[in-house]
Amino acid sequence: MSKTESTFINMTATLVVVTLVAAGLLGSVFALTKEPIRLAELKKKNKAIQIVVPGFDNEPSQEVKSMFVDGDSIYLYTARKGEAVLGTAVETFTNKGFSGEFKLMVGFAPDGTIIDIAVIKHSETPGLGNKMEKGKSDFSVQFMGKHPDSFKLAVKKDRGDVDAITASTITSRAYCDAVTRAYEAFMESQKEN
Amino acid sequence: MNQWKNFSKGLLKENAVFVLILGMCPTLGVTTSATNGLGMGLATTFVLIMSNLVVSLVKNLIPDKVRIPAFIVIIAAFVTVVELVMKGYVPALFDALGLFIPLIVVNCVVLGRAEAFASKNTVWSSIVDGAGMGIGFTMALTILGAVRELLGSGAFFGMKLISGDGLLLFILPPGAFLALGYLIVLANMIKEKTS
Amino acid sequence: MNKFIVSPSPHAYTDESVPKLMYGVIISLLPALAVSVFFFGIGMIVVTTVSIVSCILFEYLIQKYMMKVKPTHLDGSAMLTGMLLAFCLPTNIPFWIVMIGALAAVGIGKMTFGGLGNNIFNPALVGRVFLFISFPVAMTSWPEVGQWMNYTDAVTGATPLGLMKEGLATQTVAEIMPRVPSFLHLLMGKTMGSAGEVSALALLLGMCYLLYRKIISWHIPITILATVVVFSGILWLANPDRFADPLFHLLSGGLMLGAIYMATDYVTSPMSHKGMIIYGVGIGVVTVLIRVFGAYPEGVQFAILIFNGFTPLINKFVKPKRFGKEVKHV
Amino acid sequence: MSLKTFSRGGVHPPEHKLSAGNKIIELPPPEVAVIPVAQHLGAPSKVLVNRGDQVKVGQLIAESAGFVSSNIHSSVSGKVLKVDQFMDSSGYRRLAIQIQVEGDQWLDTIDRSDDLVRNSVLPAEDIRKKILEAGIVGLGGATFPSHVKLMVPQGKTSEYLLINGVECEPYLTADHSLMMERSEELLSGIQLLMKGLGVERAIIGIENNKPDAIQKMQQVVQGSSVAVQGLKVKYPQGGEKQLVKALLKREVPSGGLPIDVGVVVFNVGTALATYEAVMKNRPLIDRVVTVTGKSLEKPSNFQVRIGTPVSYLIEQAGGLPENTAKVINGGPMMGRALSTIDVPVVKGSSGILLMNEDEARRKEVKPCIRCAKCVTVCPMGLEPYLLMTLSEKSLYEGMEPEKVMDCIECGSCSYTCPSSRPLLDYIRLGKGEVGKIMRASSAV
Amino acid sequence: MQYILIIIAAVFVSNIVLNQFLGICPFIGVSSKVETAIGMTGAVTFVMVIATLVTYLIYYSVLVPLDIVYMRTITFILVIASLVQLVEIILKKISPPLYQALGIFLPLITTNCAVLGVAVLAVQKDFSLLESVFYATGNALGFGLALITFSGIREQLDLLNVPKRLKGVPIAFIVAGLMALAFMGFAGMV
Amino acid sequence: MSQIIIYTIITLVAIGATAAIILYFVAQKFKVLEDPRIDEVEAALPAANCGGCGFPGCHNFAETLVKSENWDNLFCPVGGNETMAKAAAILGREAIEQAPRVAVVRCNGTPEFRPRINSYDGAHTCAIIHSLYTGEAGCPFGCLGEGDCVVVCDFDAIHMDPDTDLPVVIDDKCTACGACVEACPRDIIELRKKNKKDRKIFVSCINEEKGVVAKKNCSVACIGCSKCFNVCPHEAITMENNLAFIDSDKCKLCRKCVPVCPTGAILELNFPPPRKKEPVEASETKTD
Ligand SMILES: Cc1cc2nc3c(=O)[nH]c(=O)nc-3n(C[C@H](O)[C@H](O)[C@H](O)COP(=O)(O)O)c2cc1C
Ligand SMILES: Cc1cc2nc3c(=O)[nH]c(=O)nc-3n(C[C@H](O)[C@H](O)[C@H](O)COP(=O)(O)O)c2cc1C
Ligand SMILES: Cc1cc2nc3c(=O)[nH]c(=O)nc-3n(C[C@H](O)[C@H](O)[C@H](O)COP(=O)(O)O)c2cc1C
Ligand SMILES: Cc1cc2nc3c(=O)[nH]c(=O)nc-3n(C[C@H](O)[C@H](O)[C@H](O)CO)c2cc1C
Ligand code: SF4
Ligand code: SF4
Ligand code: SF4
Ligand code: SF4
Ligand code: FES
Repeated sequence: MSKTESTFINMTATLVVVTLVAAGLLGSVFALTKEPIRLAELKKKNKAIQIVVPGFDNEPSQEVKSMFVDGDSIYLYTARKGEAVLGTAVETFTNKGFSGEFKLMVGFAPDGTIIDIAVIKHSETPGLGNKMEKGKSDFSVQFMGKHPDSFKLAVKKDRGDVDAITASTITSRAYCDAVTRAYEAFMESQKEN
Repeated sequence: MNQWKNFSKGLLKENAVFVLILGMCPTLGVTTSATNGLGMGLATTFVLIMSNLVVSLVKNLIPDKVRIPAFIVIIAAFVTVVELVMKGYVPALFDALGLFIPLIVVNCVVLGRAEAFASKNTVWSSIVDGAGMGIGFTMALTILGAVRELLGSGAFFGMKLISGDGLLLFILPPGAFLALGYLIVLANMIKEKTS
Repeated sequence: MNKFIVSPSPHAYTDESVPKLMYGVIISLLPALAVSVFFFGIGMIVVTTVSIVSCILFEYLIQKYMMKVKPTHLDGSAMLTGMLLAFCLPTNIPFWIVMIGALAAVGIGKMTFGGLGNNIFNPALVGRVFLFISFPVAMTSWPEVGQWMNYTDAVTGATPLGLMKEGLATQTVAEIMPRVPSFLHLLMGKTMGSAGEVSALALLLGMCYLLYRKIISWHIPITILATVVVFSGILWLANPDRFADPLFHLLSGGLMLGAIYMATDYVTSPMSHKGMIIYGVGIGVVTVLIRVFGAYPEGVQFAILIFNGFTPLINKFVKPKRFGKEVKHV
Repeated sequence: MSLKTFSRGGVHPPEHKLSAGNKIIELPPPEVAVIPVAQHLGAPSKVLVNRGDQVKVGQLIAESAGFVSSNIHSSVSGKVLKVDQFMDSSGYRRLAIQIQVEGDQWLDTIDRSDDLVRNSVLPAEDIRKKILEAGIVGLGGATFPSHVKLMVPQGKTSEYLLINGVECEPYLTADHSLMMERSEELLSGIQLLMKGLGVERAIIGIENNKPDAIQKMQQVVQGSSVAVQGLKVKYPQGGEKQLVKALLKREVPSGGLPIDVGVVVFNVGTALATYEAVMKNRPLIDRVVTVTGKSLEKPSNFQVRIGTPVSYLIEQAGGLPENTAKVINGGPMMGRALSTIDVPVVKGSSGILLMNEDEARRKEVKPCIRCAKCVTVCPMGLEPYLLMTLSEKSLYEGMEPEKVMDCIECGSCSYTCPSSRPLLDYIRLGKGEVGKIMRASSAV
Repeated sequence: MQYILIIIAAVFVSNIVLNQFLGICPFIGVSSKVETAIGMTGAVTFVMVIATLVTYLIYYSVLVPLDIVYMRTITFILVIASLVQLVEIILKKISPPLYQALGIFLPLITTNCAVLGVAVLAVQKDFSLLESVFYATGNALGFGLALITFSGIREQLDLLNVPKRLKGVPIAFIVAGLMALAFMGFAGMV
Repeated sequence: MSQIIIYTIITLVAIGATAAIILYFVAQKFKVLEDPRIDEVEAALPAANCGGCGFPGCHNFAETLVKSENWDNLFCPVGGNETMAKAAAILGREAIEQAPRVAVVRCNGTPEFRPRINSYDGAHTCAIIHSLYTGEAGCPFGCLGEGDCVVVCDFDAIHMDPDTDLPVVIDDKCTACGACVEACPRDIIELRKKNKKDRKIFVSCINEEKGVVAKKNCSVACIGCSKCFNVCPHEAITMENNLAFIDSDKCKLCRKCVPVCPTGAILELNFPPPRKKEPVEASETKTD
């Protein structure tokens, strides 16, 4: 087979054909993977919600409200079991972390008590800041079942009630900041209701 | 050509990472753990094999002057396929590898093999070459990942071997450079010994 | 017939030698060592001994068995590296961490580059930052002064700079100042911090000795200290609530140790006086920037390492003032 | 009087001026003299005598072979034994005239009396001619033909004559003793040089470790337009660029000569030789040489004939000590180690220094610790450590932009290096190679 | 202020090479001479800014409206590759001196993941157009800072006695590691 | 769904085609003339433009390949040897076949034959000594023994023999690159024809001084007596400046000259054991 010559027509045609085929292939793969991707993302979110407000049987990720605070969005997902509202999962953020922004999911019972908190995304230092993740230290446990009205959401150094992670006051502070923001958003939404 | 030789050269003698020093960004960027290194390596291997395959198939159809853009499109298409599939089926890995998945496109190893090898060799040789290079790359990434994980957090493929934290440095950027630097020395020594 | 020695000129040499210079620096560090032992007791002794011994040992082992060259472990440079490494560690740090630091200092920082004279970065600082990043908890819990017999079990507290960084998150400088040690204590060394950095006075004494023996020139230490004073002074004048005063910056943390002993390390600092001044100003500025705006309370170690990296460029572009202007030959 | 010095760099090695204050002793001629034809910078002279010829003291035996070259006169009387290759201090063989000394017969034209002759009436031109004829070259070490320096190139003007009485090399005292014992003649010589050069002002620079010489010269110059300036002791103040800087605060440009800043520098010995040549018709046939060394019995200042074997001088100073390991022609900083003492004194020999094994051996070379001491002491503002490395790695192209050609080879850098690095050895090599490259490129 | 912060963050705090691991191949490859490093920096700055600008526009004016953002990678690389070649051809013709200074580095940039990486990151971070431009500039400068400093160090290392086995690439990585270590000092500054 | 596929196709094709068309026309318009071989070589390169070769891009590497004489430090890590061979083929750089040569050290002044009269204590390079002194021994032509030649050899083919203080060439390793010839300040090393079994005969001395003088400094010096010149049947020997020289291209290895040399300055190496008395033990005999 002889090599195709580099004429203008050939070149353009080749490129067009190649892109055409590539695009066709991509389009089909996209079509095939679209659903799994959507599901995977949904699952991720639901999983996080599941942790912080366990026991729901609806699709909280469909019952979403968003709120624009401090230059970013907070999402509130309502979790129900049957008709009863189990609680609200609030996807919140802070940009005061040691390595910039991180995102938490905070579960509030209808009265505002913190059910549980999960970390969705962060880039804090492994071994230090990442101890805020569940299971890596007891840090997040101390928030469970506390009500922000009585449990001051600030580290002890700042005269709050939170025990900071050792040598990670910055992360701990940012964590409190995110939870506070979630709580405020939650209260805001309660007011609207 | 002897296919075994063709395949095995990528493992050590012409190892993309340790010897040719190509594709450094993913090598350093994703190897915080052995698992990530393995994942990235496999993704790259897939792209390598597929693009080598396709390029060697169409090599004579493509005029010389546009071969580079054409190859890039082919490679980019496979990268996007990997991206989509990963996102759909192994989202955790996708999150961990992040930006470095799309960047497979610009990994010199991939384009380099397409150009230097696949565009001049038969389909079968090209596949073997791609597999060899890819597996060599994967091996290197996995080793680097394992070393960093072991030193940095005392774990191996996610299994905690020692309690405590390890030398955090190795999980952080400086550790990546240092570990790779010393591993290259080691690889060179092994290469010298074997040859 | 006599068999004469022939050699090119010159035929006379100074008495100065590398070991003499190195041991000179070590002597100048003794006052600071004494002060630290006085305040930190046994911890200081253990950390310093372990550090010095490990540095010398690692240097010997690496040279003998890996590089296969004649070991030069006793020329004083390894001892000095060990001593300075110890001086910038907390005195309650477990000895095995000190050994890892010594390995990083000598192994990565020095021998990887080929040993004395070839390294780009200050070995002691490489060791220290290596530990700082690897063991942030151990490296940032400082023993309170006066616990002579306590080693790793010493009660810990915060350094003046730590208090400042911590406090500024919620308070003003005026509110924090009562909690930090008085300037007199900072001068004497009655404060928390790395082993050898606490007493500004002892370190200044050492500097005088180094200057007198002409081991170092004034250019680097004085420019760094002056830059820190000027820069922090400007910030302080602009907003005394947010920024601590220059004297506080001058006397606290590792500034003195860094400026006098670590930035002046021959191998890693510029060769010309002009270059030294640029280097000093740079270190001063980056130190204050990190202290004031960065995440870490102290920035000297990073500032020096960063400028170690710039040193080759400085050497390339900043030349000593040559004698005589260039003339065009016709 | 306030002391001056040059601003950049410099070192202060121990002075060891053992022979200071010792009177100049005039040595009788040797039995056999060997007079090389290349004793100066520039073209070797053309030999005028043949084997068997009879010569007198002061007779021209080799003539100048170009503009930058010099006449050579017989320093002894007797029979020419051989015109052949003789070993010089480097061990290489060079052309020289060997004379069997017979008696001490001088040319009649030479005025051998000690009378001081003042106030020459000769015009400048004749002074220069006499200097040329007498074969005077710089006695400060460089042996550059002096008549060339007196011809100010077109477009340049000379304002000052500087007389180099610094003698900054440790051990050497030849210039010192000249200033002490021949000060009147020296002044006369200086005035002749001023006239030959057409300048109104002259300054004698003397380092403060010779206070008696400063005082003596100050007395002598009273009432003349010659000034004396004391200088802080610092090596290499005697280097002409440093001297110009110290005395006049002028910097000779890179690659330039003192005349570029309106200055000409002469050594005191050269000034004295000028006096002898112009006023007494006596060519350059002898010079003062310091013979010194810690183990030497009698460190001395000798006035010796050119061509006298070094071994003869050492004999006169008490003989070669047992422990001699190195014999240096010149001072410890710039002198040349001799490979044998069977070589003659030449116009450029200012001293013979004997060293024992301990002093002579260099210390073990260690890696450069980048202490910048060599940079600090380099009087030319160079970076010796860098130049050495470049030379060591044969990166000669990189040395030219680093101004290696400005190096005056003073040795301050090697002297001061705590790692005992042979900085100047390599820099000199580099200078040679860069010189070759430059010549090759300018030839194209 | 916000723009300045973007630049400072990109240059020092999360330096593209030392912290984000992008553009390592040219960082190792063309860093043996300071002069080359300076030229490369110029070229990277030029291309990175233009590429980010163009890809940004394509992303928001074509891919987003058509809902085909998954095509990001393939369109970006196509655009960047063509752009680089275009710039190269034009530069070679209209300004040979500039081509000599910058142009020779251009082909290298096509496969430099820093350019693609920054283009992708700029859209990932939801920057505005102007912010993207500053972001690209900052990253280019950060690349330059790292590259030029590094080349200075490597030039010096050439004159020193690095052990034979470590010479060249290994020592380069170790130096890079130590530089990254030093640059960690800027953490948290922005 | 299919709508997305269509958009995809349209967008990509549009971008691709536009890019191609623009590039094509711009390329036409802004064409610059260059050595066409550069393009040819570039075509043979992998076009990865990775910088692995140390050059900014394949084009530059190609340009350097075309322009430079010496390829020692030029290598494309992506393409490897194959690519380099191809590039060489394009440029017609078939290695020029030459009679194989080998470096030979022409000095036999071991301390035994050439007494040391000084002890040198300066920087240890031959170049520096040569520029200032004759060296530790009196011969101004002899080997200085500091091994400048050893340092420059990239192939470890030459080393100093501590017993003789002379460099020894390992014939098998020597590539005749000439680096040592270049480095020796005294021009002692010569590249000579490589004979079978590495046999060689040469005058191991380059002293041009008169016989007496030369002999005084070194007992195995060539004294210029012309005995070898007279005995050589193949006119391989020339006499110049008191020195005999054997041209390796003319020498037929007959060995007639060896025994006639009164000082033993002519060495024969790697021959079967001699019938007569072995001449001077030579340093190079070790290379067997
Ligand atoms: C490599 C390294 C990573 C760090 N990462 C974090 C982190 O992720 N979160 C954090 O809050 N502090 C982090 N720090 C900051 C220090 O641990 C420091 O102690 C902190 O500034 C405040 O100290 P404190 O918590 O003891 O008051 C890090 C320090 C280092 C050296
Ligand atoms: C090539 C050359 C040309 C010189 N030309 C002159 C000259 O025209 N006028 C002058 O006063 N000196 C001239 N000199 C002499 C120098 O000024 C100086 O005396 C000589 O180089 C020795 O100085 P040193 O002992 O400090 O090295 C010349 C020297 C050299 C090497
Ligand atoms: C480092 C150095 C030191 C010198 N020291 C002296 C000195 O002490 N006395 C002196 O007369 N010339 C000294 N010279 C030579 C002078 O530079 C200069 O050549 C001389 O004074 C010119 O005078 P002349 O031509 O009469 O010799 C020295 C040169 C150098 C390079
Ligand atoms: C004035 C002076 C300061 C020094 N400072 C240090 C230092 O900060 N850290 C260190 O490891 N070595 C230091 N040294 C010792 C020595 O230079 C060091 O081990 C080299 O950097 C190793 O190549 C110093 C030496 C001197 C003379
Ligand atoms: S470099 Fe030259 S001028 Fe400078 S100190 Fe050394 S010898 Fe003297
Ligand atoms: S004095 Fe010696 S050790 Fe110091 S910088 Fe110069 S060469 Fe290096
Ligand atoms: S330098 Fe070259 S010619 Fe000389 S011995 Fe080595 S390989 Fe042979
Ligand atoms: S052969 Fe030449 S370069 Fe080699 S050691 Fe002898 S003199 Fe030196
Ligand atoms: S992989 Fe990033 S530049 Fe090569």
